[in-house]
Order: sequence, then C-alpha cells, then structure tokens
Amino acid sequence: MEFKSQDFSSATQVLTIRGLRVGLSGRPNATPVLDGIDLDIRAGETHCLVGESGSGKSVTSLAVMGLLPPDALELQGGSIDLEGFEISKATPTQLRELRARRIAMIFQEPMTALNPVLRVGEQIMEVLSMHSDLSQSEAKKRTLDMMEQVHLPDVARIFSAFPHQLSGGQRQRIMIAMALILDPDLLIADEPTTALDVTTQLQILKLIAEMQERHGTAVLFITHDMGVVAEIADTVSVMQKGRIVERAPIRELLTAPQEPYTRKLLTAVPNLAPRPARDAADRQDLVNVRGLDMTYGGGGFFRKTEGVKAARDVNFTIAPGRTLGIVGESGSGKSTVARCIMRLIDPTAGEVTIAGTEIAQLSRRQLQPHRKHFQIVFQDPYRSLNPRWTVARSLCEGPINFGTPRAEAMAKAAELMELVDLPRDALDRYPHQFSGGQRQRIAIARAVAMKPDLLVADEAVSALDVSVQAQVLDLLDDIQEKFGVAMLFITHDLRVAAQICDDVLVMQKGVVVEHGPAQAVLSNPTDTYTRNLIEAAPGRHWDFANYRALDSASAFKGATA
Amino acid sequence: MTEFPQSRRSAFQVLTGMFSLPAGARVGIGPIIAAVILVAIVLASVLAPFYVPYDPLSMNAMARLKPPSEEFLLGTDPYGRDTFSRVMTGGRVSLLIGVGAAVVSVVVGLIIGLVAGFFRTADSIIMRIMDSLMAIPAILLAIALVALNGPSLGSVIIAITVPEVPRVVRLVRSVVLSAREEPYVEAAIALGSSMPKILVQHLMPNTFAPLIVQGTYICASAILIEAILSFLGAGVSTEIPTWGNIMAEGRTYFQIKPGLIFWPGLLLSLCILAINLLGDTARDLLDPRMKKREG
Amino acid sequence: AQENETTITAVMHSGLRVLDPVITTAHITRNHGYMIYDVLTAVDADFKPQPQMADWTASDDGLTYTFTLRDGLKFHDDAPVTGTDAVASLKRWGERDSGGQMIFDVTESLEAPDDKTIVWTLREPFAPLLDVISKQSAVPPFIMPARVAETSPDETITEYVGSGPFVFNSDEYEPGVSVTYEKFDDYVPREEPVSWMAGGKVVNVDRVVWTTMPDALTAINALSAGEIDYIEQVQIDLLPILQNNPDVVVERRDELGYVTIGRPNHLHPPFDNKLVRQAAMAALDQESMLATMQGDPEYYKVCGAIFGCSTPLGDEAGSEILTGGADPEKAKALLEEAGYDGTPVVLMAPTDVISLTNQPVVAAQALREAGFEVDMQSMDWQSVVQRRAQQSPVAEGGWNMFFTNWMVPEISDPLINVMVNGRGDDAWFGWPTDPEIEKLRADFVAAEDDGARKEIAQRIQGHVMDNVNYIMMGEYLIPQARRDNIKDMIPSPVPVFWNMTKDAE
Amino acid sequence: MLLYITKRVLATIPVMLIVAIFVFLLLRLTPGDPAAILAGDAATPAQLERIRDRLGLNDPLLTQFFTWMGQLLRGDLGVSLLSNTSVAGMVADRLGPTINIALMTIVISVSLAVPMGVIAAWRHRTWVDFLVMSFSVLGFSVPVFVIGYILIQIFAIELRWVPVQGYKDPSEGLGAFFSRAILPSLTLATIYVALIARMTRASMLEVLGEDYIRTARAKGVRENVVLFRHALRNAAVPILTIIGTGFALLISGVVVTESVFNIPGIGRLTVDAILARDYPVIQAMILLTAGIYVFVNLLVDVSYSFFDPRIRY
Ligand SMILES: Nc1ncnc2c1ncn2[C@@H]1O[C@H](COP(=O)(O)OP(=O)(O)OP(=O)(O)O)[C@@H](O)[C@H]1O
Ligand SMILES: Nc1ncnc2c1ncn2[C@@H]1O[C@H](COP(=O)(O)OP(=O)(O)OP(=O)(O)O)[C@@H](O)[C@H]1O
Ligand SMILES: [Mg+2]
Ligand SMILES: [Mg+2]
Repeated sequence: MEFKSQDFSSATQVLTIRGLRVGLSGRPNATPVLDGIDLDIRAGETHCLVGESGSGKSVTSLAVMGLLPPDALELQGGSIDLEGFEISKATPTQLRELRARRIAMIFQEPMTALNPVLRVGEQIMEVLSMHSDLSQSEAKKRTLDMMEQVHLPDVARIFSAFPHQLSGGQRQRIMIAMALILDPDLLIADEPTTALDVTTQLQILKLIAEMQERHGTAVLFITHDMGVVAEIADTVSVMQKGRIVERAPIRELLTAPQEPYTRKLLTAVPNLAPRPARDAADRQDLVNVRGLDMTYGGGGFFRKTEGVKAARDVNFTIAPGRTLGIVGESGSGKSTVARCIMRLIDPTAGEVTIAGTEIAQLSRRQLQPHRKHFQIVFQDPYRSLNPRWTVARSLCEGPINFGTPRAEAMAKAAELMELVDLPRDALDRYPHQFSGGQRQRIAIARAVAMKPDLLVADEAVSALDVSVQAQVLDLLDDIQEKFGVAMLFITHDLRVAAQICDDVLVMQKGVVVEHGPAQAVLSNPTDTYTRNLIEAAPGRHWDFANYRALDSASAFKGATA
Repeated sequence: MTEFPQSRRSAFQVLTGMFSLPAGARVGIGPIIAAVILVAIVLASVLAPFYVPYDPLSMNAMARLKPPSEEFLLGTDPYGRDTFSRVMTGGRVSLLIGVGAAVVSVVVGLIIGLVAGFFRTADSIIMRIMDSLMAIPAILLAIALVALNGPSLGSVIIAITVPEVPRVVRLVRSVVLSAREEPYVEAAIALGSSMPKILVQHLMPNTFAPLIVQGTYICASAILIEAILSFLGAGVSTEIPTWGNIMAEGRTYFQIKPGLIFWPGLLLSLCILAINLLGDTARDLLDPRMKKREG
Repeated sequence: AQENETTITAVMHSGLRVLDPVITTAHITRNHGYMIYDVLTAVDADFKPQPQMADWTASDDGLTYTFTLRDGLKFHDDAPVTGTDAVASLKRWGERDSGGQMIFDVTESLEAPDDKTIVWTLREPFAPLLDVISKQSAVPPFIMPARVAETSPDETITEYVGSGPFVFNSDEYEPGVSVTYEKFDDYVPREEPVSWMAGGKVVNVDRVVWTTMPDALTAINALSAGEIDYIEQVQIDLLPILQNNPDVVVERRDELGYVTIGRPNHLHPPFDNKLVRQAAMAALDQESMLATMQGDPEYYKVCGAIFGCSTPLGDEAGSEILTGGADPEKAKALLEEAGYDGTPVVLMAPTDVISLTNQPVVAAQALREAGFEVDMQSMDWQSVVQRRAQQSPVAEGGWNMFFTNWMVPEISDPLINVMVNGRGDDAWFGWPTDPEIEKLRADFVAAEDDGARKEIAQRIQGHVMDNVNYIMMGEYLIPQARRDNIKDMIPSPVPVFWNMTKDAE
Repeated sequence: MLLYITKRVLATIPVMLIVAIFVFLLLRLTPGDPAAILAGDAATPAQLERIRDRLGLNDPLLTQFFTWMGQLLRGDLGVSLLSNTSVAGMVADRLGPTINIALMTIVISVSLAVPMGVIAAWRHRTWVDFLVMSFSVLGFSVPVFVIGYILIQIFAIELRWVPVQGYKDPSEGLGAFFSRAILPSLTLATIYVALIARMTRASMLEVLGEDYIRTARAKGVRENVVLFRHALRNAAVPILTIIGTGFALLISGVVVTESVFNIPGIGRLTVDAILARDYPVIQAMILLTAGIYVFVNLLVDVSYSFFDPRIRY
C-alpha cells in the first residue's frame, strides 16, 4: 500500500501548540480535559488525530478555533500559535477576523452544522461578506465557483436550496466549500465523513486532497476510521485521556507502533477479509422472508401521493445459529427490512415466517404472544433505553410482559449482566451513567433476556470506536454460540460485515442487488454496485492488526485495485 | 405555552435537582430566595386566622378608610375592615384558587391528553372540542360561568380551569406524540408491552417536566384572572377576602388610599414572581443542554 | 363639529341602551326621554303640576280634563304636534305605567277633537290625575308622533323623533357607550322661568354628548384633566381627588336624593312571619349602612319616612327602631317569640352595581349579630333581577331578601311607591298579601284633599313599620361634579341640559 | 399551501359550530332575563311575559337555536334585544378601536420583547438576564388594571403628556390616535411582553446551543448577525406560537383595559352584553372573538413556513 511520504521539514510551521491545558470552567482542580497537548502542523501537511472516544480530539480543535463553550470549558494554560499569532490571548474581534480567513473548520455533523432556515448559497456567501469587500455579484460568482470546485452538481439550483433539500454528501460539501472559500492556512476537519457511506466518503477525501494541493493548506484531520488515516495522513497523533501518547509519520505508526494503546487500537481494526463461514446447519430455516414490499406514505386525503418505495421484493432465509448481514448505502432500505420483520411497521406486501408462524399479516393483538421469538438491538442504544428507567427495570420489562414473576426476572437480569460482562451493581444505574459501549451491551442483554430465536441488530456497532466495537462483536459471537440464535446484522461497515456474517445481502435503493455467502459476495462481487462499495473502502490494502500490507491474495479477490 | 424543551428527567429528579444541583448547572441564589419567599407567604396565609388582629369580615362603619396606625396596621377599607387581616387571610383563598386551578387543569388535561395521544380515533374529536374551548376567550367564559353558578370559589376555579385544560391537553398530546417516536417506545413494543402500559409507564413521565412549568404558569395566571374577575364584578364573593377582590374593591381608592391595592398587589406579585422563577428554574434545569452531555 | 360650537360632554351614571322611555323604567332612558321628548304637564320644585306642552281645565265633577296644546310645538321632523299624537302617546304610556293603568281603569274616553285639544273623560273621579301625568319618574308620559306611539307597548320603538329641546343624533349613537344630542333650533320654550321639570327649557349649547365610563376613577381623572365637562354621579369616596382642583365644582343639584330599601319575601319562611320581619328591622341600623355606603354624613340622611323625609307625604312616625341604631337584643327577643328555627336567610348580593354592593354585606353582618342565619349569595345584578321574580321556595331557586335603591320621587306617594302594593301575587317582588294596606291605598285615591291624603299616608307609614312590608334604610344624596365653566345648571332630580351655559375655558 | 389553507379553513367549521352550540347552551342556562332588563324595575309579571313572547324567548330552545343558526348562515347577526340596533352595526362600530389597540400592542410587544428575550438568552445567567426576566415576570404578576392606573397616574395626571382616557380613530388624526392609544397598548403589552420575552429566551437558549450557531461563529460572523440572522429565525416558530396562543390573553386584557381607558371596543361590548344578557350580542361577540382567535392562529401556522423552510404544507 502507498502511504504519503512527503517531507515537510522545509515547509513553514502553520500551527504550533505547546502545553495546551483545557479544564472545566470554574473548577481548576478537576481533572483537565486536555492535559499538556503539543502539536505542530506545517503548510501542506495532513495531520491526523486519532484516539478513543472522549479523549479530547474535538476539544483540541475547538480550542484552536477559540470556540470552547464558555460556560463549560476554559483554557487553563499553554499556547496556541498560528503563524506567529497567539490565539489563546486574542480578543473576540481578532478571533472573528482570524476565523474563515486563516483557520476554517469542517464540523463533524453536516446535518446539524448548517443553518436550516438559510439558503446554503447565502451561508457560503456570508463568509465573503464578512471578510472581504467583494460586491454582491462578485461574491456570488465566487461562491458558485467554489461550489463547482467541490463538485456539486447543478450549482445554480443548489445555491438557493435549503439544507434539508440536499443529501448528506452534498451538505458535507457545502461545509467544505464554506471552509475553503477564503483559502485558509489551516483547515480543521472533525470526523467529516463518519456519517457518510463509503462512496461519498471517498469523494470528500479526494476533494480535500485536491484543495490541499492547490492552496498548500495545512490540515488537521480528526477521525476514528483507521482506514481513512492510512489513506490520507502524513503524520498521526494518537490521543488518550487528554494527552497525546504517540506521534509519528504514518508509515512508521502503522508498521511499528510504539505505545500499547496504539497497538490496541490497531489490533482492534477488523479485517476486510471475510472470516470463513460456519457450517451450515441442517436445521430448518428459522426465518423465511418472501416478496417483502414496503412503501412509506402514499394515499392522502385530497390526492393520491406516490410514497417512498423503501423495500421491493426482498427474499431471504436464515437458519438457526447463522448470521445474515445486510449492507448497502445509507437510505437503501436496510432498517426498513428490519422493522418489517419486527413488525414495528406493517409491510405493504409479502410474507414473514418466523419459527413457523406467518407474522406479516397478524393483528397487533394476535402478534403479541409471538413477540418473544424475535428481538432487536437498535442502532442507537442510548435512545432505545428509557432514560428514566434503571437498567434492571429495562431488562425485566420483556420477561414480565410474558408472565415471568418479578423476582425471577430480576435474578435473570443479574445473570445477564454477567453474561455481557457488566458489574451486577450496574443494575441500579440509569442509562446515562454508562459509556456507549456499555449501553450497547445492555441493549443486547435486554434482547437476549427474551431468549429469542431471531436477533436483529441494526447498525449495532457503528457508533462505537474500534476497540469497543471489537468487544461488542465478540459478545454477539459468544451469545450466538451459546444460544444458537439466528441473527440479522445490519451495517454499512464492510469490515464489520466481513467479520461477523455467514451470508451477506447487498441493498441499493430498496432492492437486493446481491445475495450469497459472505466469502463470495465480499471477495468476488458480481454486481457493479457491490464492487464500487468495496473499492471505496479506505485502507483496504492494509492489515492493521498485523501492522503490514495485505498481499493481493488475501485482499478481496477480484477487487479491482 | 406549547413548546417546551423535552427532558429526560423525571419530575422527582427535577424537584430534587433544585436542591442538589447537577454539575455544570449553576442556579444561583435567585430561586432559593424565591422558594423562601413563597414558603413564607404560604405559611403566613395559611396561619392567618391564628394571628390576625381582627375578623377579616367584621365591619365598622365608623372606621372607614383609616390610614395605617397602631390600631390598624395597614389601615382599613371602605367597610371599615382591617386591611392587614384581610390581606393576610385573602392569601389563603388566592393561593387555593391558584393551586386548585393548576392541579385541576393539569390532572384533567393530562388524562384527556393521554387519551387523545393514544386513541387515534378519539384524537380528532377531542382536539376539535379542545380547539373550541380554547377559542372562547377565558375571561368571557369565566364571566358567563360565574353568572351561571354564582361567584363561588368552586365556579371561579372551574371558570379558570376550563380554558386552561385545552392548553394542557395540547401540551401532553404533543409530548406523547413525539415521545411515541422514541426508539425506546419501539423497544417496548418489541418487548411485547401493551399500549396502555407503554402510555403510562413510558410516555406519561415525559410530560411531568413540562407540566410543572405549565402548572406554575396556570397557578400564577389563575390568581391574576381571579383579580380581573373581581374587577369586573364576577369574582369570589366579598365575604371571602381574596387578593383579587381586595384589590378590585380598592381600585377606586387607588389615588386616595393606594395601600388597598399596594399590599395585596405586593404579596401577589411576590408570589407570582417566586412561582414563575421556580418554574423557570425547573425549565432551565430541564434543558438537556444544561446537563453535561454524558457518554 | 364646527368652530365655536359648544359641546357638553357628560358622563352619565349608566350607558344608554334602551331608547324607548315607555317600555323601561331605567333612569338613563328617562333622562334620554327628557332630552328629546316633551311632556304635557310637569311638576315644579314644589311638586305642583304645571303646564308644559299644554294648559288644562278640569270639570268641577272631576270627570273631564281638557288639555290645550300651546302654539309652535313641532316634532324634529318638522311635523306639528297634534292632539292625535298626544292621545296615542298617552294610551301607550297607560299600558306600561302603573299610575297610568289606574287612570285608564276609570277612563271613559280619551280623544282629540281637534289638532290642539285633548279631552280626557273619566267614569269616576281620579283626584291625583294631574300628579300622575306630571310625574317626572319613572315613566313620564312623553309625547311622540302618533305613528311611533302606535307601536305595541311590549315592543321597543324604532324611530326616535320627539318635540323636545334636543334632537337625537342616530349616526353617532353607540349603544351603551355614547349618545349625542343636538340643539333643536325650532323648539319654543315656555315663557315661565324654569323650575324642576317645568318652565322654559332654554338650550344654550349646541351639542350634548353623553358617555359612560365603566371606571369611576377614570371619569374623575378625565374631569380633572378637562376632558369632560360633567359627571352625573360621583362616588363620595372619590371627592377628595377633586377637592384640590380649582377648575372643578362639586355640588348637589338634587336635594331629594335616593332611598335605599330592603325587601323581604313575604311568601317563604322565615319572613312569612311578621315577628321575624320585625326582628330583621330591629337588627338593621340605618346609620351604619348609610355610613358604609356614603362615608361622608353630608351625603346621607337617616330617615324613617317611607315616602321620603322631604316630600309632602313624608312622615317618620314609628321608625325609631330603624333610625335609633341597631337593637340586636330586641331582635333576638322577637326571634325567640317567633320561634325562629335557624332557617337561613338567602340574601341576594349583586356584585356589579356599585350603589348596591354594600347593603347586603352590611345587612348580613347585622342580621347575624341578631341571631339570624344568613346565606349571602353573590351574583351579578341581572341574576338578582331574574331571581327576585321567582316565587318558588328558597330551596328551588327562590330568595328571602334583597336591597335596591329608588329615587325619592319614585316612592313619594302610595300610588307611585310599588312596595306598598299589597295585592299578593300582583304585588311587587316580595308579594305581600296585605288587604289592610290595599284598603288604605283605595282611601288615598278617594281622599278629597291634601290634608286627608296626608293623614292616610301617615296611617300607611305606621302600618308598614308594623307589618314590615319593606325596610326603609335611609336617604342618601349623590353629588355631581362639573368644570367651573359650566354655569347655570338648574337643580332637579333629573339631570337636564337646558338652561346651562358653557364658557370658553 | 393553498390546499393546506383550504383544509385549515374547512377545519374551523366544526370548531366554530361547537363554539356556537356551547355558547348558545351556556347562555340559555345562565340565569338572567333580557325582558326584565328591558322593562326595568317596576314591570309586572304579565308585562314581562308579553315582552318575552315578543323577543322570542319563550320559544323552545331548539327553535331558538335553529332560528339563530339560520340567521347566521344568511350572514345576519340579529338585533340587540335591548337597543334594537343591528348587532352587525354595533360590532362594526366597536371592532375598530379594539383591533387598532391590539395591533399596536402586538407591535409594541414584539419589538420590545423579542430583543429582550434575545439579549437575556445571549447573556444567559448574567445580571442582564436576571433583570430582563424579573422585569417581564413583574409585568406578568401585576393585574392589568393596576398597571393601567399607574400609567394614567404618571403619564396623564402627573406629566400630562397624554389624555387620561378615550379613543380617537386614526382617521381623526394620527396624533390624536396615538396619544390616546399609547397607554392602553402599553398596559396590555406588559403581559404580552412578559410572555413573548420568556418564550424568546427559552427558544433562543435552545437554538444557541445548536451546532450551526457554532458554525456561524467559526465563519467569523459578527455576534449581532449570529443572534438575529442565524439564531432568531430558527427560534421563531415557538415565539410565533406563543404570539398566537397568547392572543387569548390579549383578548382578556382588552376587556379590562377598555374599561380603565374608556375605549369603546368589543371587550366592553361583550362584558356589557353578558351583564345585560343581550343574547344576540353575546353570541355574535363570542363567535367573533373565537373566529379572530382561530384566524390569528391560522395566520401564525401559515407564517411558520416563512420562517422555517422545512415546514411546507
Ligand atoms: N461542553 C463540555 N462540557 C464538559 N465537558 C466536555 C464538554 N465537551 C467535551 N467535554 C469533555 O471533554 C472530553 C473530550 O471530549 P471530546 O469531544 O474532545 O472527545 P473526542 O475525542 O472528540 O471524542 P469523540 O471521538 O467521541 O468525538 C470528554 O471527556 C468530554 O466529556
Ligand atoms: N417513516 C418513513 N416515512 C417515509 N419514508 C421513510 C420512512 N422511514 C424511512 N423512509 C425512507 O425509506 C428509505 C429507506 O430507509 P431506511 O431507514 O430503511 O434506510 P437504511 O438503509 O436503514 O439507511 P441508513 O443506513 O441511513 O440507516 C429512505 O429513502 C428513507 O428516506
Ligand atoms: Mg469529537
Ligand atoms: Mg438505518
């Protein structure tokens, strides 16, 4: 695999951070959030910041922007020097001058970072009107230009569109256009692609690289996707608990990591190569889905509307003890299929047979007794747990509904906590008192408590950083082994799919485009869409866990390089 | 009074949260002073019969409109009744009206709102009726109702409650409708919980926090509406002193004897100030952004 | 409005809503009637009937009255006033007014033989006829065009044309808020000097605007600031605000004033028992009630005369129980004697009429002190009006007692004073069945001369004090206030706007 | 959009119908007898009975109701029982003052309250916030008539800047109108300001925590632009909502204010009519105010999409 290996020693130093300390406002004695950060970035360099969730990556970037939330966080020491200008001592007016012109930032969430009530064109133009004296028409021309440069289609239309009228990738590009329009010396990008599917991600990464080439911009890139790091970084800093634990050029870091934490992080990155499929059990298929169709909306009182065809003619079966993965771009209908199978929504047409019962057409009341046979782990574990309920209460809810006495259910809950490797006393705590990974495990425990025959996991690990993700995947594997449940696993992360699935189903625009054993589909895709998807996976030629490149044989076979 | 930040805390946490403040939320001394003032006024009103020097109803035609003196601490009203005794006693009824109206409208509104949020078929009928009740101006309805039943305490409370109920219903219903989309409700469905159980155990607690704020608002405005009703001659009978009817009776003496309006007005304002401040504090504390974002 | 026009802006005691002065007894409508209509005869300050639109002659047997209209009388629509108009007007009035009804009960015929003459023929003599048709309250017989007067007396008229000194401006009329009158240029006043409702009604201003101000304090402030010229009734307690203002004059133009009375319901316990009624009378005390209502002793008068203390028939005999202070002991004794069993007295207390809010409150306290159980029920005046007409038992929406006020001229003799009517169900609310008083009233009508009438009036006074048909609670006066550039307002129980002038300020 | 408006307008029909039935029943159950009021103190029962007959008050309730509905459908609001003048005419005379005062109140309230709320949210938990909030709460906790008296005392009596009372139509001169309308509007505005300022603050607090506000700051946008261009528009929907629902409060306040300042508006007309049991007037007035309320809130709902492009109908 090719890494970037440009030498920056002659380039000018753009950002110099020394001994940066950030702590909670008004509480100088509490453990600081950032504890002595040092960081250097030179012109044209891409510096990646990786590390566990909550280690202080975003806070670092906000400190550089001078945008720490004043009633929560404050600068407690150190210096931030931008080409000779000390940011930590700047007045609000100086900071305002600096922003956009000298430093620009792309925020993590393009969905929420754009003002929903202003046209996106205006939002870009605003930067110009604040910091330059271009006339209205010149500014507009410049803006349209910039929008062209970020490869937005149909710029005239998009200029006057509102954010909600654009796709996620388009919105992200608006953010980038906004950040780059004044040729800043420093660009900070905070997880700009996490929410996007790989194909869109690829476009955006290319775009930043192009810009960098043109303007010689220094880039601080924050991400937890090691694949992305491998593709774009010149140098990497690894953060843990408010400190930078290791800092090295990319090749060095990936081939010879020094710190134990770095090693742990890299080892946890799942391999893109599918694991061998388990033996297909002879047992009868547990789940049988035939001709599933789901159309949202439609109807309407005054006139018939079209409706969204979110799933069309989906067919598959799952045998006990096996895992079927559904992958595909965002909005392709993955969750829709899961929710239909769970009967959280009523499919428009088709059959869903689970453990011998046709459930697609049952009334809610008739369905009730069958609910315990199939359970779901939702994408967002935090919001799927009632924040007012203790963990114990959440865990007991299902069993009590099906007649288990409270005491017995409590005893069961305690056992389950052990199974998912959480302390028993955690039963009396509330969801907000757990970390994301722990909550995910609670959600899994809750589903397992029902002893289901089918477990549906909808993007159950996509929000977690790789080390936690690995834990959760192991847990699922264990459970499957212990109870022999069938599993439907939805994800957009091909690495995860490769590690956990026996069979894979690829969806695009509501239609199944490819379906087969994981080995076959991921290593030997026949459909163009699947192929594009796999090609776009960043860092797919590197075996992170073993600090070496994948030889072409063990990389996806058939994947065109 | 329709949009409230939705909270992830229980009412109990809110109440206790006022005393043990969550990290990052600095409440300041204001609400504490407010609580002290409110408790003081409530106690003073409730205990009034035990310490006021005169029967608040006892008239003395020879001692009309006397200025404050040692004999009459705050002077006397046009009937020669002791203003101090009346104002202190009046607090009981005013506060009763406030609390009564708040409790009744919140409870009734909560029940109707839950039903409306739950039964889709009943929803449109209930909401049409609620819209209609809401469209009838409160004061006019109150006058009409008071004319119907006579200005008793009960009818004043009912008159104030009827137009408030639809607002509570709307609030509860909107909370129920949006909370219904929460993944944990879907999770409960998946776990086989019945709809009534979900409604009561999962959805209802979400309404408590905004209802506290709404309740304090109703409480405050009920005391004021009673004053306005008295001004229009449709309030509680003058045999029962309330801050509202003391002020209404005293209104013509505004320039001659401002004390008749000033003292009950002062207590009323302090009370409403305190109630509102506490309600606002509850709302601020309920703002999800006030909490540290855990996880 | 043109330059140099003089406009008087007056705040009246109530809004004008009903424009038919015959259908209603409301004072504001009567006042309106005096603005735009004229009357055949009117009383002067000595309670004597005087010619106004017409002179009269009476036959010696007292059976025929002949009225002759004076010259120059004209309606606002330019039509001359004729005998036919007067006859139609009198007939309509006769259907509504109780005094009028009595006359028509004995009327043989009422005709207009020619344009100027009206002949009224009776079957039997009715001595007080002129007094009745000259009365200035509550329903004087205003003369309207015949076409208007032909409206059924149960329906309100819809055309407001009179022959009085002012013209009603229908464009600027806002019911309940304001009404505008303009000087009627063709009005020919009588030659005699003005005296009460009689004499020459000379108009010296161009426009009179009546408004109402629901808030008494606002009216006072508006007068102080010179935004209005005149307030018809000023609350006594607010007088201090005006006292320091040199531009404002506070005065009394009506020395007769008003009475306030309590009326027990004679149909139901406990007030169906005379002793209990007497106990209530003993328990109540005029002084403290009047003091609470008015505050300033200059504006009230303890008075036990049921026909008023300053009227020809007024006599205070037997009223010490009311005028001499409360006597709870005596009341208790009477209750004991009556065997009062604690039946609560339902006392209706209006909340929205300022002049009526105090009495029940004071009475409730006094009655309680004397051992009565009192259930004071607050309600708006309209509920009182509705409920006092209910004859049903108290438990079924009836009542025991209420208070109201009258102008003294409205109670000043046994024919006008509705409370001394003793005809049971046909009597006024409270419905006493009292043959004795009916006999006295018949005697009164039949009485030959003033001396005899006075004597009968005294007997009625004594009877009412014993039987407690109603409880006289005393007289009070209401001051008026004006800017001092308003001059020559004449004293009169009805506020009138002729004769007065307005200087530029 | 048009479809939405049509739908909403259609939806008001049942609402108004319920209001109509409700008001009708309420009135007929309320004690009071317009005939007795008409006839005054000294009328005999027989006379009252005849008047009641004439007024149609002795007809069966259902007949009365359908007569009234029939009239309504023909656009006829009936005739006042007391003054015998057409209700439509009375309403027309009285609507102007109330609407003008109400509009002025809304303008004053919004232009005071919104900046107050914005600044309080911006300077959250500082003395500015405390001051603004205390002031607005105070405005909320003093009865309207007291505020009216105080304003009259200061501005009309002590300073003599404006008349004590009264109303002049703008057509009689803007100066005359404003000098008389300003105090009542301010009086009414106190509650409204309190309400709107509180909602603005709450809504702004929410919005100021949003990511796009941080984005705007990251662009180096000036603070006032951040507040008024970026934040306020996003905070607009709940503020508009409160302006709409608070309108009910305004109507209540109008009743009192019109009394204190002697303004011949519909508030007083309604109260007077209720106290006099002038049924046709009360019915018309309550329907009218309910209609205005519904209309204002329809307006508010429609205006949402002006402020928030995500809301489309
Ligand atoms: N507004 C805040 N108030 C208090 N603490 C905060 C605030 N923002 C962040 N923190 C704390 O600072 C620490 C670092 O947070 P930061 O957002 O920088 O993490 P991160 O490395 O970006 O994590 P992630 O990968 O999950 O985005 C965390 O422990 C977090 O709890
Ligand atoms: N309740 C709904 N009403 C209307 N359309 C919906 C609804 N839910 C989803 N859709 C649409 O259905 C399509 C499929 O949505 P779905 O949530 O199944 O996608 P997904 O594959 O799970 O995507 P992601 O990876 O982003 O979660 C999308 O176009 C979405 O916009
Ligand atoms: Mg982060
Ligand atoms: Mg999904």
